Amino acid sequence: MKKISRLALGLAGLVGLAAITGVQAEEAKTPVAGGTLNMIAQPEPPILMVGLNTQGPTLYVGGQIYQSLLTYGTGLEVLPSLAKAWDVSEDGLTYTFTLQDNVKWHDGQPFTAEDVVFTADKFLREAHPRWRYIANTYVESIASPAPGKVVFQLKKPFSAFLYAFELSSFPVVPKHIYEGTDYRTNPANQTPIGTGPFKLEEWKRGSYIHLVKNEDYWKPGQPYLDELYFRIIPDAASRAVAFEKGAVDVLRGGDVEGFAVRRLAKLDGVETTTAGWEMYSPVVFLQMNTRKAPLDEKRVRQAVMHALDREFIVKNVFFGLGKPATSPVASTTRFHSQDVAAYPFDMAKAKALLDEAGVKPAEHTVRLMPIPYGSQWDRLAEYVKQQVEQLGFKVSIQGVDPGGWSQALSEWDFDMTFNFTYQYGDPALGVARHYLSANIIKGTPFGNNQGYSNPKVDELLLAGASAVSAEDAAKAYAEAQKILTEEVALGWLYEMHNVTISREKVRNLVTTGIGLNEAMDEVWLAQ
Amino acid sequence: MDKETTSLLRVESLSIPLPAGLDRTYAVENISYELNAGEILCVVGESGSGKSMTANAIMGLLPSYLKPSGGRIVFRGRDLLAMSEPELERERGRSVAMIFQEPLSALNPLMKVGEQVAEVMLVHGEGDAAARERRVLELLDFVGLPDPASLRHAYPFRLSGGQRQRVMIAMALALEPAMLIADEPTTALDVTTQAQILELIRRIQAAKGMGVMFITHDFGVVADIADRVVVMERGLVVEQGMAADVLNRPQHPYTRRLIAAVPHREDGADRTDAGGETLLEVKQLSKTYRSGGGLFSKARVVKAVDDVSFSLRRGETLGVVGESGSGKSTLGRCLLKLTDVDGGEIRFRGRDIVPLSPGAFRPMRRHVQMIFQDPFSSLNPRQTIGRILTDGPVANGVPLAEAQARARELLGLVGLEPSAFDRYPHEFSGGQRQRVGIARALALDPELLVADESVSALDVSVQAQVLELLQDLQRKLDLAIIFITHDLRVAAQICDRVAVMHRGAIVECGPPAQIFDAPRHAYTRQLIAAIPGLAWNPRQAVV
Amino acid sequence: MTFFRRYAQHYGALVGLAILGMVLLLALLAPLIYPVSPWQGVGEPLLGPFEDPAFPLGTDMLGRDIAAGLAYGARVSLLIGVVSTAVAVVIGVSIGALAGFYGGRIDDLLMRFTEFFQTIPAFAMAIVLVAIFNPTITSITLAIAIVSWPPVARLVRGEFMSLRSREFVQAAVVVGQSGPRIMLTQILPNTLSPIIVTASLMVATAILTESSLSFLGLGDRNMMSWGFMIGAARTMLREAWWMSVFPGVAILVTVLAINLIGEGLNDAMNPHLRGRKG
Amino acid sequence: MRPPFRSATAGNEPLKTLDFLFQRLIKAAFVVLGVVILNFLLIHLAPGDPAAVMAGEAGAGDEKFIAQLRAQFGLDQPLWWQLVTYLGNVLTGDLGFSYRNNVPVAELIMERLPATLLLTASAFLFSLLLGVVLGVLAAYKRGTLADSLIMTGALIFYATPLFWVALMAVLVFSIHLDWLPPFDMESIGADYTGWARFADIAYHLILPTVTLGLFFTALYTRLTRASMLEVMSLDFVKTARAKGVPKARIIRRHVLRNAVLPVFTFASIQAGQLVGGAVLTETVFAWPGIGRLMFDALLQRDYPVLLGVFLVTAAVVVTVNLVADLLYRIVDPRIEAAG
Repeated sequence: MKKISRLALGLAGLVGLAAITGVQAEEAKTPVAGGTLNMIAQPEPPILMVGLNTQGPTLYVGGQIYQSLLTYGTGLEVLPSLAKAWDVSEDGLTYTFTLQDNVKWHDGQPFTAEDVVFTADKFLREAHPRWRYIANTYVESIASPAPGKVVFQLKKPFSAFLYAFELSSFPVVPKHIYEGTDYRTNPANQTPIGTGPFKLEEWKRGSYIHLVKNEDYWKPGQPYLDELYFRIIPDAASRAVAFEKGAVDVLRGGDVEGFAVRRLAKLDGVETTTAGWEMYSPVVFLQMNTRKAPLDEKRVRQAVMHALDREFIVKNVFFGLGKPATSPVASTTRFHSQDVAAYPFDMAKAKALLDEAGVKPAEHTVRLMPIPYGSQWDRLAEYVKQQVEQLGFKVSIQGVDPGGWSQALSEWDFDMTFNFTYQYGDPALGVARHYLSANIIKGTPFGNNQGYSNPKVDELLLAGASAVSAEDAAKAYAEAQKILTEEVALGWLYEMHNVTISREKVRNLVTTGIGLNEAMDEVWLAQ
Repeated sequence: MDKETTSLLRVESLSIPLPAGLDRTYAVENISYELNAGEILCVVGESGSGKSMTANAIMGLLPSYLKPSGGRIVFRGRDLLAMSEPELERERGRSVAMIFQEPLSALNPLMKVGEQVAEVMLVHGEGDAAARERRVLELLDFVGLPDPASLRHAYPFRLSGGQRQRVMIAMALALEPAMLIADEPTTALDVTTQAQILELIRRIQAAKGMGVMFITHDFGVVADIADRVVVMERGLVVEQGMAADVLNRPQHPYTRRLIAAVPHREDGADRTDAGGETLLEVKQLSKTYRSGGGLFSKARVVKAVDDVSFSLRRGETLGVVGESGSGKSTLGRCLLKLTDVDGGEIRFRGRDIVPLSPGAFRPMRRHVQMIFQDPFSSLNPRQTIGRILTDGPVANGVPLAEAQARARELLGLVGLEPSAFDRYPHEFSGGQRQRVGIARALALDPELLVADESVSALDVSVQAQVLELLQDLQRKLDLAIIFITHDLRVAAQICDRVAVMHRGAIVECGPPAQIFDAPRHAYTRQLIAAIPGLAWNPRQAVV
Repeated sequence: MTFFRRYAQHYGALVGLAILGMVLLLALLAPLIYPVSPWQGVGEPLLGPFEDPAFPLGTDMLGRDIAAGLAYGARVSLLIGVVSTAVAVVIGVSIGALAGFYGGRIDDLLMRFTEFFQTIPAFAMAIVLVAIFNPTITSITLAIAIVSWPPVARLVRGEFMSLRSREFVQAAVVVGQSGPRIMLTQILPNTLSPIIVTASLMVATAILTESSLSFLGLGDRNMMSWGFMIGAARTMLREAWWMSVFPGVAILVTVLAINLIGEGLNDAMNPHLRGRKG
Repeated sequence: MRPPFRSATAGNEPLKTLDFLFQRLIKAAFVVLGVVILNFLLIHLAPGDPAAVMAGEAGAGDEKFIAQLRAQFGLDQPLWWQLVTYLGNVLTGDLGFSYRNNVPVAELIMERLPATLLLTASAFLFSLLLGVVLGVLAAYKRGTLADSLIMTGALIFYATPLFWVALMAVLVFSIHLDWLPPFDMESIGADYTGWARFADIAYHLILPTVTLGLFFTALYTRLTRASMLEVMSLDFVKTARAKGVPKARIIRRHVLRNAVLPVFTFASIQAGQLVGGAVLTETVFAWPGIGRLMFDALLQRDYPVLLGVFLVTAAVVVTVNLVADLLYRIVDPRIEAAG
């Protein structure tokens, strides 16, 4: 196996976090087997079957049980997982994967190419919305011409296709368990069977999820750890205490609130890193419903952008854990462009834009629906309300719970709300979905819910996705970014920096661009 | 005569001040009397006379806000007021015992009666457990309780009022105290039970030679048991002396007034020709109460009114007499349709009102009115007297101004000042309130009045005035009155006819002379025999 | 002795009245003392108490004045407390009065209905109502009212049952007054004292409930309330204690004051208890 | 003839108890049914479509997917039919399937119920015992410094928000003093058994119990004191004094039982309210109980779980009240005869 060197992102410097860099290279000599790693699953996942649920905690825990064909480095380089090698034809239409040998499912059955074909052609096509879109749009056929080989034949080139085999997009599921069953109600969902380094031992709901070492794991001598505990601690302050008291060894980004991160990072024997989120690179945005007056007016949206001090947001609302976003494509991923419309904090300009548009803000009451993911998001809403009210609008915050938020957004019943998007390594996978007019559909909170529609943008995004060469893709995406920012399709606020906090004794914790979702087969505990 | 040897208890110039802000400064003021061994001393007075206060002072049971300011209470040569609490505790129960008015609330509801009796001995370190148990059986038997062996394991709520009072007496007797204080011990009891308890007290007093201080408001009771009498009025002792003297030759005007007011059958006062046409006819009326019961156990069925028939003419007064639980009040409620009726007819002016719906009966209500028992709860404390008197007429369609004018008129009729119109009930005394209650009933110009124990809660002097008022009004207004009472003496004094009720049925009905002089039913005889002070005729006292 | 003199004898009740008076004054004068919205950041974020004399109680993470928050929060807490109690009292009195006055089947029916509400833990029910109907000041007030009325209904029912058999009520029946009229003019005025005492304690409970809801994130996001301030500050409890301590103390003191007033009212309205207190 | 007195054995009291039990069971079942129907209607009439929420959580979903979810959970049926089906299932012990967790609701609840029962029961006992002891002490020492201190403390805790106490308790006892664990029900991964496990759980139980119980302790202290003072003013206490019974014995033998009974009754009625408080306590202390389960289910619009929790809570509350009533009949002899 090729060792992956950590990529330290200088972003951490913004908050004075000590990113762990090459320091470990000298210490990380010989891994020691044994030990228990304590983590937190927050919120408690509803299910561990990654194919049916792709929420953060499901991936975090399920990533130790299920694996995908490929994984990605912190620089988004494509790396092997269940596929040890891959080959792309010149025309970009045929993708051939060679699978690892001697892989077994947790129930002892051998892992074969048939499992992959079943996963791609049947299971995920039915159960996984993002894969369904890719499969139905681009894939002609999926087949296994020989044992250990899987071939995807595409209808047309898709530049992002190699990025579609990450854990959350393409977890491989066992055919012998799911074929011919109702996937959602299959009892095996409660006793997940994967190929990963750890197996589910016990799930005490409301309390903890206990995983134990998979003795038959396909990487010889691995994993090093004996047991993993994912604790359920519903209160953020309690989670911070849990880490301090040594009850847990690892905090994932979002486990504790920004303010606590600062404090915990300063403790002795604690390491922090912002690495391990490159694949996702979440970007937070203000979603303004372009169907509703006055937000249907481009200049109003521009005015709002000028009224928001994004430096202030990063510094005071999120305690420095991020950096202002300037474009729909995160600066950490491919095809990010700097040549975009910029919106510096400028109240005078904002008011001027309103005057220019002839909008009388006092006549409008704007509903602002905060995303119910914790107190920092509430603060964000309060800040935005405060700023937008200074423009003269009346802003009313609608408190909602996750169910209510998800529904209101899915039904387009909102004026303004917040959301964030995962990039999934390529704009075609994580970014384009928010802007394509074809994606103006009800029923999901992660589509083009604001109703933004521009044929030119549609064209550019599709061109980028189908480009065979990276240069062509970059060009199309750069132009799309320019238009999107100028029209304020979404109000990009900032790029989230998720900080992983861990004890020093935990080695090799973050090794890839999917961070803690990566199978922890290389993690070991120093004595 | 050497007082120190014969007197058991001497109260000397005792004064107990009341907290500031009340209508008088002393609960009792400078009172003196004594109790000799082996006699029954009755302390008699109306409510608020301070008669119970001295008893509590003797026992050291005054509430914390009342402290004697002067005087002594000398018991067997020692001043009780000067004793410390532990010293008093040793005396209480051992040498002085006390029984109270309400036998139910005076017993601990969660402790078996035997245990409560034994406790007296226990806390005074008397005997061992077995000896105490024997003594309890003995005592329960002595006070005339049935089946002591199982009764001592019963809780107080299972006992009747009389039985509870017997338990209290047994408790008081446990250590054979030299003195027994009985604070209105029979007031809450029925007349027949009262007679038994009085008999018991007399018997034990004689047997044990105790000094008994008996507090009562009833001169009939005094006549029955007292050796000597102390009369109290508003915290002062106004007269004391031998029972025969005080009863028959009262000296103080207050005592005279009280004795004059004691109800008694006026000889030869029966009005046989009373009334005219028949106003009310009740036929085979019955009312049954059911309680409890279910799938597994039988319901308790009580026939409160059982096949009752009678009739009443205009201008006539019918007395309904009975003990508690006899159904006399239920009968009254039935007549006013305050409760459902199970069977029979109530013909008012020839029309049966039983089948009428509440709505259909409401217009007729004005013809049948009621005077209630408790002058304190029968007037809405949040309404002025004027409002109370006009509510009825207004509800019956009389214009407000007219109703108000009539109300002022009525106030004069019942002997109240016109200024009462704008005042609230709490500003009036019990007797005055009862007058308001009468005025309220009259405001609707009724033809029939039902008076349910309407004078029972009043002090005897007030009682006499109200009875006089009622009789006076009846004559003026040609009213028919149904007078419900437990007190045969009152019924005898004012009724044209008396019906005796027992367990829901009228066992006997007739003019007072017949009922008193030739009772036919055994129960009637029992009832008459139990009248306190039967042998004493207050009308013959030198008043 | 008059009601007021009896009340004034209760030392704690006077203190309670004084405190509540101050809180009320603060609530009323909030817009005068702090003309800027309490949501507006006005200073450096996270100033400690007395770090800047302009913000004696410090500022929060967005630079909002804690003192201004307290003043405006008093309005919300008192408003929700009083209005929800008023609604609960109206519901409770109606149901309790009907059940207690008419008895029988109506009583059975209404009391079973009341039991449905009493069996579900009040706070759990409030959470569900607020969450399902989205947290706004109206839904919070109504939710608190809906979970608070059953004790009132039971109290009023008991009072009505006992008063119904009182002679002055019988007298009203006898003189021909109609049922509803008797309930309104004869019985209800006589149940007011226990209702007022209960209501005063319910205001206190309602304030606590509102703060607990806010703590769980179920407060009205447009209303600055004490519970909201604690909820927002609690994750920073250890870093910025003043953000949660001051609103916490505000709740404690206000609820305490109202409880004291309730006790004083109880003693003053039930004169038979007189002499018990030292 | 009337029996000399109403003897305990002569009447049909045992049958009365049976009747009582029977009537109370029917009533209890009726109340639980009512609670279920009430909540069912409330939840289903409220805005918020569980299918849309589920679809949203699944990451995406088109109309077809939502329709499929609706059909799968029977949400496409008319409301009354859903109610009838639900009630029918409940009667057979089937509480439905969690929308979100894909497990039977009964399983989910049974897994979490013991923790809540443990927490609420210990908080109940703690608050009742301490409250009664303090209340009795305050009444006994009325007017002294001890009385003032106890009652001031009670007044303060009666006015302090529960969550606030919880936060402060963690801050002081777990973080600064490091005496008690701030969360969890037991040491996870320690695999204690027998007494060691019992001790471990008890150790973890202390903070949540005290926090949850403090408000109720304050309440019961106040109630007990008031009740004691009231009973002390009753006639039979005067009788006891007239018998020469010393004060301490009067309190112990006469006042205590009479005074504490109503407090116990009130407490048993209030027992259900502890579950409401448990939502807060379980949140702060990461206690794996149904309070938290309810809150999570609510936020995720997982209606079968929400309904199930209410059903179970109502059943538990009703059972507690029933048991309390039965005990009361044993402790207070008057009740039995009153029927």
